[in-house]
Amino acid sequence: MAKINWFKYSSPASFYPLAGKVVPWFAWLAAILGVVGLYVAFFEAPLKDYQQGQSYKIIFIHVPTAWMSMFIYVVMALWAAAGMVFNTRLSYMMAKALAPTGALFAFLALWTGALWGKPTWGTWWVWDARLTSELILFFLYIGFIALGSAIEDPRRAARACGLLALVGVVNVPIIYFSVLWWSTLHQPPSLKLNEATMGTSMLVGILLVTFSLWFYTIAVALVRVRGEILERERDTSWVAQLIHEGKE
Amino acid sequence: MAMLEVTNLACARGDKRLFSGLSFSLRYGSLLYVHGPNGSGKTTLLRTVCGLCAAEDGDIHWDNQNIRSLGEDFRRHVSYLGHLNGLKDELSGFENLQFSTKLAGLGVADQEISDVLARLGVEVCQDLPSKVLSQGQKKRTALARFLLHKNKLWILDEPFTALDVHAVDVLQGIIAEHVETGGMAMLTTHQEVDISSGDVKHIHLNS
Amino acid sequence: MAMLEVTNLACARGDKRLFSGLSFSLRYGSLLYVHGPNGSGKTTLLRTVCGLCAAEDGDIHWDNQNIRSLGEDFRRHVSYLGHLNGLKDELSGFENLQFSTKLAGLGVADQEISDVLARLGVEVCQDLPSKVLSQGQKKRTALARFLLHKNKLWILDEPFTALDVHAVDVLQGIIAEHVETGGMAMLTTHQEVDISSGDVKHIHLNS
Amino acid sequence: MLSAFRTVLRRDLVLAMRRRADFLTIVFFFIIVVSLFPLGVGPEIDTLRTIAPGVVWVAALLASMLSLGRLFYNDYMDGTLEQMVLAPQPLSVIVLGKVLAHWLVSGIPLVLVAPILGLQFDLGGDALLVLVVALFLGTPILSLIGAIGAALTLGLRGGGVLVSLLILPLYIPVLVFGSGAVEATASGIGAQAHLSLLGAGLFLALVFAPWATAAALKISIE
Amino acid sequence: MLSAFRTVLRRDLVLAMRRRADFLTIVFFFIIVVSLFPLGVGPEIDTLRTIAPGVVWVAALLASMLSLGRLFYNDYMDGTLEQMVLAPQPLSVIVLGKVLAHWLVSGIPLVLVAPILGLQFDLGGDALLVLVVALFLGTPILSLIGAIGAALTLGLRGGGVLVSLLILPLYIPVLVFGSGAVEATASGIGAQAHLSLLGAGLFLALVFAPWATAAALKISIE
Ligand code: HEM
Ligand SMILES: Nc1ncnc2c1ncn2[C@@H]1O[C@H](COP(=O)(O)OP(=O)(O)OP(=O)(O)O)[C@@H](O)[C@H]1O
Ligand SMILES: Nc1ncnc2c1ncn2[C@@H]1O[C@H](COP(=O)(O)OP(=O)(O)OP(=O)(O)O)[C@@H](O)[C@H]1O
Ligand SMILES: [Mg+2]
Ligand SMILES: [Mg+2]
Repeated sequence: MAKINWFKYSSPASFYPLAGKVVPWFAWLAAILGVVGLYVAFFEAPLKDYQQGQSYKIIFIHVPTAWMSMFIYVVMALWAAAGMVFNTRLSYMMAKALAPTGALFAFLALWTGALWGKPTWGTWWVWDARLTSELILFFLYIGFIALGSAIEDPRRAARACGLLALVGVVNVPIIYFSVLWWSTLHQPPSLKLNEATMGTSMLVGILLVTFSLWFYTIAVALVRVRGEILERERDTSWVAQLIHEGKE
Repeated sequence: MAMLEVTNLACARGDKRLFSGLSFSLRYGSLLYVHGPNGSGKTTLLRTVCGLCAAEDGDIHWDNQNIRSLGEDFRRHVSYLGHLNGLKDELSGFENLQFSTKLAGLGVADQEISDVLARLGVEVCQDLPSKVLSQGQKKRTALARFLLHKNKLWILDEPFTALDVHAVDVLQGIIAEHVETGGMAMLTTHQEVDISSGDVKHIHLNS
Repeated sequence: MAMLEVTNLACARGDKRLFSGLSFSLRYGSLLYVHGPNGSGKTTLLRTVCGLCAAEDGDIHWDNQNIRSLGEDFRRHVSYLGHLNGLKDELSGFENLQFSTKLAGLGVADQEISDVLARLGVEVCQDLPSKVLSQGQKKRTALARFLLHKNKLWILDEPFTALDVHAVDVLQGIIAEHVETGGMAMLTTHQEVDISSGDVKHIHLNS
Repeated sequence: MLSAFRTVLRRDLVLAMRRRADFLTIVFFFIIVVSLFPLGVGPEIDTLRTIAPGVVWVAALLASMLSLGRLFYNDYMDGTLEQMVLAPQPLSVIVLGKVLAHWLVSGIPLVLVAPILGLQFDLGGDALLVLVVALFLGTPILSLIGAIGAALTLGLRGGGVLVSLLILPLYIPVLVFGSGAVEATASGIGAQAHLSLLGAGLFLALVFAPWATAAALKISIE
Repeated sequence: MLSAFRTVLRRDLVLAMRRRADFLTIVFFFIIVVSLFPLGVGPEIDTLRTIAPGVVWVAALLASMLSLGRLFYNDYMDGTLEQMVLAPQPLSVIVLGKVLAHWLVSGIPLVLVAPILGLQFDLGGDALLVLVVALFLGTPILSLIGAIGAALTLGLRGGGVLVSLLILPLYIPVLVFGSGAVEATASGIGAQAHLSLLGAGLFLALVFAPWATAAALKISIE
């Protein structure tokens, strides 16, 4: 039963309406969780961190975006692998649709981190292992997007990007550990991540925002995939019918 | 018994569907002309048959097996010449052919290569680097590969362009001989040629 | 009164002398066929006449002045099509032609470009990037330039390759018309064509 | 003449927009090369601050050289260069149009991201300002000189590497004055002299480079 | 299979000899990039000694990336790649032959000139030895990974820069361990661990890269 459904919905024609139906749900979930999460962040969490002042509230954006940026890359590679194994067009579209959001989160993590670094560390940037590997992750996303947009034929673009995502995901842990090691050999003496223990309300806030971003990602990816499906299948009968019915 | 069997083939470039529902089969000793105006998808069809392009839909079988799953065992039987000649500029025609036969795992004597080059009227490329050859001389050298590999299925995309009148005659003779001795050939051309040996078929795209 | 006057021309590629002592002249309303087997130096001759290659010896005069010293004033009158089409892959055929006419300093209306494209049967390239066109469609788009620039001297190196039968007819008509209305053309081809309007001359290289 | 210049400039900008990825990639290349250094050299901020101007400039040199290698290449391969040489317009004007278009889409973005990279290396405000001004004066020189190299190596195999061999030595004065300007500010001497020299260099390059490039193109196309 | 490997290897070596200039230029590129640094950074020998391993490695990365960008390009343009894909041999074996040939003519020379460059930066004898060993283990990894990038970007405009965007981030572990090895020796820790990691990396790359490259080539050629 489940198997039949899987293959049914992996065809663009039946995926398109399904995605259309679920997108609003994910969007609403994202919005609600986001509002609640930020409420917790700004009104429930301890008003002042004695060492850092108000600036520490950046954590509620910083940590979720950093987590999501790493998580999305893995999901992207999984979709690419599924595309290679099952040869479904939809998988490649999903991988491609996730990349811009991943890049956005990686950028936000870098940016909020830098904003936060100035008041706490007194500098925008240090060449610390975690920071550096986040930067490299951002480059990997950009590479993925650049390759996709440099290839005109959509089929070829999808497969090339899929392969790149797989190669990248093998390398991400290698990069992570190499950089970790590199930095511990030359740990900068004065600057260290401030390891303040988190209160529960903080943790709740961070988790809420993370889930909100998660649903946001799903919603946005589905919208992108829908657009892509329409563009690629615009000559097929079901799209023609869709337009005819005035649903779009 | 058909060797090459194409069923219900559909090809697209970008988002344009070029043809669909194309079926034909080729057996030993037959020749297939692919006709069609500019842009009708002849090149695309030829590349798809030899496995360089992916089809949108449909199957291509060789000896009742899918060519994708056959892989090397299919490629072993095919020679293809497209719009590019496949010659390295820095190597002489002779060296190019040496490389190509070795890569195919064939042991071909140097003398045989020289003979084929002479038959095609390009002795000149025995020493000259391919780079400085004229268009027609390059094409002839590329065609020499077909005579050396002795594969079953020849796929030729506009092989007569750039050839002078004499060379066109020679090539027609070569193709006719190949088909008569039990080979198969698929070709496109906009020029008037007539090779009528063997079992001749025609496909018209976009007609 | 000869417009283009070639005297005692000698050309070489690498260390091979292709031809020497070649003299001919072209006047208004005349057509020159350059014949010769593959590798006889036809392409080299055409490129030398339009100034892309340097001659080994001899002079090329336009209106009694050396084309080297004329420079732009000679180039203003020449259209050349070689083995390359001169189209930017990313631009549509239409945009390519717009660019090329503007660069020549001509003010050509968009409508005129569309008309010419339609006449050559490549309306399709109005929007598609040139990259995805088939060989024949690219060639046609490149030929549209000749109709838009309206230059005196047309130099065409194997313009009929890659064209389908219909397009070959159209192009023959276009060249004939150009010559009849007082233009000049120089062309090479290995295909059988017959354009017999105006004053037709032949040159045989290597014969 | 002016119209030929404008036509070429517009065409190249349109093409750049069509293949936006190309030009964004140059900027990212610049960013990545700069970021490689801390990984190779180690994270001590004092060392990094010292080498920052040199690193940024070397990266700019490499980015400019890499992207210039293909300035005429595509036009050469598809035959449009042949057509431009045959056009009834001075070739040097056409060249200038192409170089300007190239600098607008690939040089300017480098100038704009440089301050962010400088921040990562902990450069001070004054030094950052001088870095930007020096890059603004220096990158067009790189484009103009690079065009000569690109024209000379056109159609040669392995052109990419050969071009670097030809033009990197010519880039050296730009490198010396450009990074010198930043270092001079950092050590409180003032960058006036270095910047004026860069300005003079720009003027010279503007006058001679298009002409030399046009000559090189004519040779390469034969 | 072995014969296909040998045939390709021999062909590429012959081609490299015919266009010797290409490969000499890679070495010169490497030398020039390394020599630019003292010009950009200033002549203090202590700074220079600290940054030497990093600079040499970054230059090796760039040289390898530059030359790899065109590993398949010529074969693609003249149609020989098409013929290789159609050959009745596993494509990954052909790829391995090409990569090995490339490393022999462009990687080995880098390894050989590196000590001379290291001397210019006043590196000690031990450090020089480790530098050579690390380059010997590291440059083939660079070639293998770079081949994937080259195959993916084949025939794309602006490929030269795009390829760098794709593969430079993947090169980072090699850079970190490679320059780390030299620094570790310089600071007396011993380079054993770094070198073993490079060796392991080489093994991994040998197993996976040819396969990924072959897949990428098939995609690109369509
Ligand atoms: C540009 C600068 C920065 C970048 C790129 C960055 C990157 C990251 C990344 C990738 C993570 C997730 C790591 C993981 O879960 O393993 C993270 C988590 C975190 N970051 Fe940052 N960061 C930056 C600056 C800062 C600053 C300035 C602070 C505070 C002083 C900070 C505090 C934290 C905290 C508290 C976490 C959560 C730690 C945990 O979950 O274990 N970050 N950051
Ligand atoms: N991305 C795309 N979008 C739309 N159409 C495309 C795209 N790519 C290719 N095409 C079209 O596909 C066709 C390619 O056909 P192909 O090259 O197989 O033609 P052909 O029959 O070999 O023509 P010729 O005789 O001119 O060589 C052309 O009509 C081209 O315009
Ligand atoms: N470096 C060189 N050394 C020796 N011969 C050379 C060299 N460069 C070119 N040639 C020869 O010069 C001739 C080039 O001729 P060209 O390209 O003008 O021929 P063509 O008449 O246009 O031929 P085709 O009909 O095949 O297009 C060829 O015979 C080629 O072998
Ligand atoms: Mg075709
Ligand atoms: Mg010719």
